[in-house]
Amino acid sequence: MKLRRDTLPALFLEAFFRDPDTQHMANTSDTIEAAAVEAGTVDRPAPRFAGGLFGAGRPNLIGLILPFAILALWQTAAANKWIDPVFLPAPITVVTAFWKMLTKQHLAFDFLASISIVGQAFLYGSVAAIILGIAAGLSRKVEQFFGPTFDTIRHIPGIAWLPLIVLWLGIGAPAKVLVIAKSVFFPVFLNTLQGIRNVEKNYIELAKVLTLTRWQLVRKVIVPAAMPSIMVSLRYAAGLAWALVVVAEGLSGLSGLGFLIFRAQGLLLTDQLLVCMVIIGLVGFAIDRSMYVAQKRVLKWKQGYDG
Amino acid sequence: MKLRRDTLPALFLEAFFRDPDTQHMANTSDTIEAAAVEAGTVDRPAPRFAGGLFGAGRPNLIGLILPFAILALWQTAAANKWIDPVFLPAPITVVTAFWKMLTKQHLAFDFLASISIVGQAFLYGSVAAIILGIAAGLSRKVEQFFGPTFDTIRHIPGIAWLPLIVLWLGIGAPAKVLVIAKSVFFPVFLNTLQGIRNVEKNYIELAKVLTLTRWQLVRKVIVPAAMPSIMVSLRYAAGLAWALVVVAEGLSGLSGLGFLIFRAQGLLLTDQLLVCMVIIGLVGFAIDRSMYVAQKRVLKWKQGYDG
Amino acid sequence: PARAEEVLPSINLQLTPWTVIAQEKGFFKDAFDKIGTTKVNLIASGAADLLGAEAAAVNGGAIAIAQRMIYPATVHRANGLDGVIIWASEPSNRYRAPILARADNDKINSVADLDGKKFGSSRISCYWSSPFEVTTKAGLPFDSRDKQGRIRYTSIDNSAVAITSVLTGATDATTAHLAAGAFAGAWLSGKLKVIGRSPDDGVYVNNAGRVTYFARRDFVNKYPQVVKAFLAARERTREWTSDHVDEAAEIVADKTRVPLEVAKFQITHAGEWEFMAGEPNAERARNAIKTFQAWYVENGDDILAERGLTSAQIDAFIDGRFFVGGQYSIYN
Amino acid sequence: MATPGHLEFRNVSKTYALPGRPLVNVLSHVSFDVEPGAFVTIVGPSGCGKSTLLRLVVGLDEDYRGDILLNGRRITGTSLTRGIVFQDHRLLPWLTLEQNIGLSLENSGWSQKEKAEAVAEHIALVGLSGFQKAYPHELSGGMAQRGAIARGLASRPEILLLDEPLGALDALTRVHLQAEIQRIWETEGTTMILVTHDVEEAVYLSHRVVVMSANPGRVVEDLTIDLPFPRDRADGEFVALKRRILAAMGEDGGSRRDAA
Amino acid sequence: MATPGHLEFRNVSKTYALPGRPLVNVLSHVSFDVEPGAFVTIVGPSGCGKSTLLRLVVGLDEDYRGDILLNGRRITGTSLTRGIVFQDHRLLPWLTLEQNIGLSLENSGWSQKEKAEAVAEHIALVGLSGFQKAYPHELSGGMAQRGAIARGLASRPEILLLDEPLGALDALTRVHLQAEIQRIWETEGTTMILVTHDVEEAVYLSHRVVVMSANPGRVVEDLTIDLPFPRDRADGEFVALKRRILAAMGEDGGSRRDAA
Ligand SMILES: Nc1ncnc2c1ncn2[C@@H]1O[C@H](COP(=O)(O)OP(=O)(O)OP(=O)(O)O)[C@@H](O)[C@H]1O
Ligand SMILES: Nc1ncnc2c1ncn2[C@@H]1O[C@H](COP(=O)(O)OP(=O)(O)OP(=O)(O)O)[C@@H](O)[C@H]1O
Ligand SMILES: [Mg+2]
Ligand SMILES: [Mg+2]
Repeated sequence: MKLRRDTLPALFLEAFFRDPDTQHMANTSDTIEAAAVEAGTVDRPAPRFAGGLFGAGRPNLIGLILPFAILALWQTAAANKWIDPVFLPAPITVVTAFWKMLTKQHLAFDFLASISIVGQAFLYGSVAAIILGIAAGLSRKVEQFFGPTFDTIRHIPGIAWLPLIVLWLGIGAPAKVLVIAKSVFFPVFLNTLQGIRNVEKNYIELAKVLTLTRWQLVRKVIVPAAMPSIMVSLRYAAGLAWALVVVAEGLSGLSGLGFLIFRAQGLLLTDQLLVCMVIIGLVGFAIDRSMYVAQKRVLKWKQGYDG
Repeated sequence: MKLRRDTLPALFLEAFFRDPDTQHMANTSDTIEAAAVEAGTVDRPAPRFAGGLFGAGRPNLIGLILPFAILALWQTAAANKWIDPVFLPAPITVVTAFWKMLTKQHLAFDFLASISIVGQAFLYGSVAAIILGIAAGLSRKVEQFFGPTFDTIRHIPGIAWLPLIVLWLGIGAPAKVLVIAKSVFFPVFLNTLQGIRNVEKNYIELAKVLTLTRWQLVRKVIVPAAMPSIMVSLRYAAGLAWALVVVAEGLSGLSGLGFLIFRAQGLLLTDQLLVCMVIIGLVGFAIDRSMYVAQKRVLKWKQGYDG
Repeated sequence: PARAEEVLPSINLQLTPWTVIAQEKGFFKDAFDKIGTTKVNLIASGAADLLGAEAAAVNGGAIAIAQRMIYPATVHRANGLDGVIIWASEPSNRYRAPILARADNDKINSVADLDGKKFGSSRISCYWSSPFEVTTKAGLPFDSRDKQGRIRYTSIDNSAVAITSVLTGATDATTAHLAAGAFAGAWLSGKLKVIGRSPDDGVYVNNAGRVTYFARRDFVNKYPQVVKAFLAARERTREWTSDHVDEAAEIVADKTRVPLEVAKFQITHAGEWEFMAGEPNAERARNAIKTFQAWYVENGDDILAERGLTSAQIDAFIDGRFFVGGQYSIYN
Repeated sequence: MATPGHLEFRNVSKTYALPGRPLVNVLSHVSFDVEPGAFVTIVGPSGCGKSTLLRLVVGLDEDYRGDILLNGRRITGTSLTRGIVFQDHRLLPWLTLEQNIGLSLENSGWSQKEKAEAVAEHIALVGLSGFQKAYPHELSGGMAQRGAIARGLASRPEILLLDEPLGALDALTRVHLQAEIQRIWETEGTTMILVTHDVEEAVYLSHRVVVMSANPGRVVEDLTIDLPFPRDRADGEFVALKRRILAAMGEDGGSRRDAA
Repeated sequence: MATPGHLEFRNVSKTYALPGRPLVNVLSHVSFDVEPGAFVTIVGPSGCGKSTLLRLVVGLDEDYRGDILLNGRRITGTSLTRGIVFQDHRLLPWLTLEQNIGLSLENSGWSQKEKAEAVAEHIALVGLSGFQKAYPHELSGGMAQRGAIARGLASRPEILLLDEPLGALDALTRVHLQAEIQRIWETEGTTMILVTHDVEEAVYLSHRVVVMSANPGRVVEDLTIDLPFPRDRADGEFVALKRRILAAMGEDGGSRRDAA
């Protein structure tokens, strides 16, 4: 959360190539490793991680098994024509399509269009959700006021709202942002609320005794304690936002990955479809890992169960 | 979780008409109220709830403000033709349409069709998610194995998978169930996993010292501790499943609320559209509150922050 | 004399207005029983149509023979779907895919009024190919992904959104098949008006606007008699329907769950396509594809330009066995 | 600095409902007074309601019968003038030791510099210098308890409630902190209410010892200790008072402290 | 019932890294032996590494230098033969007292009836009858600690580690539980390793007292107590031993216990 922007790509690389739970250690151990060798042992979360392939960390090789297995299966299926290429073109075809889309068909532009929509929607949706979630978490009154309505509305399919949304916001960017933001809102809201409900009463009592103001209570006690819960919903919601960009861009427009997906599906341009799917998947993954690393840093005090 | 089936409707009523956090007290206070009057005071979570309208509990009147306000606004907007009736028919029209659909157009049948799809999908999706979530929570290896792949796949829009799903499962019920179950899976999986990661290390150490087996660890320590987190995701996912029934039933078929919504949109039968929206919303709300009450009972040991 | 063929005991077909009539009136039974196909399942494929999923359904065998407009069918073939067209319709007409605006919008009364206005429709169907021709000929090309034209074209795939957009003013015009389930209601509500139609001598009416049925090549090769029976049943249904409109409308209303007036409209509207006559001549059908492909490529269709079919491919795509003079033709 | 107030317990009673054991009379008609600036110690067996009583004074629980009056007014809610050191340390796991102590000064109105000084001073006071940046899980049990004491002292409340603050400490550290608490009490004039299990500690530190008993939780003895400070633990009167308190707790005969 | 084993500490060292304070030598070359069936007490100032040492013995942490051998084999992992009562009570908040104690018997192999009996018996032993169905948050601090003791005793391990189990208890309860622990030690032959801050308790109960000191955590004195049981706290030799241990801890002069 407190990360400077320029550290994010680095974080991502770190996230991918290192075992998640050596992250924190890796930071401190650089400076103390030498001393530790002389002075005794250095405590590590678990000894099994000591001495990885890349020094302090170990690349997450296990995590690469499944993707490569899928890739291999895909390649084999395509090579042996288990699945008609019109539904599953070979990986190399997809790469070619990617290159062509990138160089000749403004793929980068579509990508930016989508990421701008997704980014805005995620931002608005999650900020609103966290603020309202905290408000509802702090006060039963607020929860009771919004609760039944929210719990009713969130079950109603987004698609059913489309005509009303078009009526109010037209079919431009605001409508798309709203469609996505609405979906981002609910998981974050619910997890924030529940995260707060789960803050130990003891800590709230302490805050009362120290006569913390509401705002101090939120900042110093409630948000840190609810953070694990909030972070997991943000990670999830980021994925949801991407998944919904297709619905939103299907709403209107001639650009964006969602449009490309719709078009590719309607016309059975499966290679392009797969290009879009892979891009969205990888970008989503990158976002996810960055958030994971951010979460690890924010929650470095957390003594949870490491598996 | 341990509720008998026949108590569910009762739970729902209780949930709606009582203030959530008087639930637990209400159960015990029946038996001890008399004694308490003589012997001294009885501890209640907060004195403000003492002496409600309906005896022990108080109806959640606050929660009714917003729905009624919306209803009033709707009626006014319709009466004054602020919005074209083609987009927003008056409430009474909707009620009439509801009655007609119920008596003449097999609405109950569509409802059952949808609820069967949603129920199955929710069951499969959430059971799979909880099992895999626990497995990944228990073992970093499992998490690392699935993690990157899941975190990539879940960002890819469900709609993009449709051709492949249809190819494998056709367009019948299994395809619909899969489309919904996939969406149910991820929030539950992530929350289960994170819920487990947040279990206090102290408790895990205790379990180790008592040499609990994996299964005992799961049943006695990890699941209870992660339960708040799992429950919130289940509540959320139940809503998601409803929201997706439209997508799934739009895929194919001539029955179900999803079909009705699609048809209503196409034929501009806005009154029927609203009937479906209201039904889905209310059913979703009912499910949600039942789960909430179940959660309160399961988590009666929990000393959380009550707002 | 037909070769000995494998018997197909049951067949899955799309649930459409004509198939429900054929099922209800026993036309399928009459046609299929003879060749041992005793069971016909009608499958409502809903939005799957739009999403290319019905191609997957055909490929996976969930649907044996599917209806598709000739333009997307061609692109599917170009992308490698191993199917053949076993039936194509006669040329379309000007009523099929008109340009629509809001009835009370007096600023827009003709195609010329669309200059600089917003037009929203699905990019992958007739809703694009028909107005594309009209406006291009009127000197008002659509915007495309690469360059700006004279009309702000935006793709709207969800039909409800396309209609809502026109009705609320988010867009100024759209194109739709009035007889399609998704639009009949809006049209019958009287809130829309027609401001332009495809020219009678145009590419759309004569070529690109045709309806086709396609199936997997191996399916067709294995069960040509089934295909023939299917086409025969269709022909019989068409004839019966034109003689019994009211009864047909009732069947359609009941089986496809639409209001009766909508069902009747879908049968009787001049722009309907369910009950069109077939194009008997395979060569004319092939020429239709060749002609519209050339025309669209020439006028800047980015998709066909890249993925066109060669002449030979087109020739093979239209399966002559089911047209006049063919071994399994119903026109003989 | 602090202007201490007069604290009165008037017939305070409280009941809890427990599953399978309908009602627990945790406090029954508890009445006693605490003079401004007094040092009162509460002793009594485990579970007799000592912590419950402190919770009422600090204002965390207003659901009881009877009255607790401060300067004649019933206590409502918490206040910076009433501090407490909980029986469990309750350091927030996401704050470092330093931040945890700083938290009690958030609303003190002091300048940043004053706050930082107060924090550093109290960390040193409890012997935790060098652990400023440690998180609670990196502290030992006794260290965490000392952290909690530092937090309680740092904000200089008028009334400070100490719920077994020295329980987890070794004798040396304990004696040191007893002396510090006494010094602060003398110099600042804070009213101190201490819960302890160590009767010697009670007699050594306080003006008054309130002895409670369980089932129901009630006051069974209220002793004034008139010995001058600093007290001599070997003094005859001291030992006699100790014995009397132990007797009140029902511990005479066979108790090891008695024998000492 | 239990077949006790021989426990050896060989040059055990352990270091923690702390932010802003690079390395803490928590344990430095700790070596001593514990005979089968012995009662060994560890005393030492807060933060000197006592709890850390117990964590190593129980097998929760294998990341240290040197060896801890049980019957000549290095300890790996936890085992039902080695039990511990943690310094914090660690009762699981979602289980009732009864269930919490029952948890330690899950893998005992006993019948349901035996388990139920053992649970009931140990609840009575620590004086919590009537609170079987109470959740931990409904117990007082001392009651929770007694619950933890009951859990530790119930499964009858061969080696039982007790980390300040009596810290939060009043003198009467404390004496009662000391007697119970001693009785169990005698009748079951359990090897007991007790951490306490109460030197008198150490001398009263144990065969051996190991005195530790901090910075780095190390053993500074290892005393055998040869007095016969039951011991007399007023006995001259008893008092002399107490004094010697306090001296080793650096507490002589000015200490109140010294003066007693
Ligand atoms: N997880 C940890 N990370 C870093 N340092 C730690 C950690 N756990 C303990 N320490 C440090 O180890 C030292 C010894 O702690 P330990 O808990 O063993 O002390 P102790 O002798 O039990 O003290 P007490 O009597 O106060 O309980 C302390 O200085 C503490 O700060
Ligand atoms: N939340 C609660 N619900 C029900 N009973 C409670 C609750 N809190 C405390 N009690 C009961 O109140 C009684 C007194 O508890 P309290 O914590 O005040 O004891 P204490 O005197 O501080 O004991 P200790 O010395 O062991 O800390 C106990 O019997 C306990 O079971
Ligand atoms: Mg207490
Ligand atoms: Mg310790």
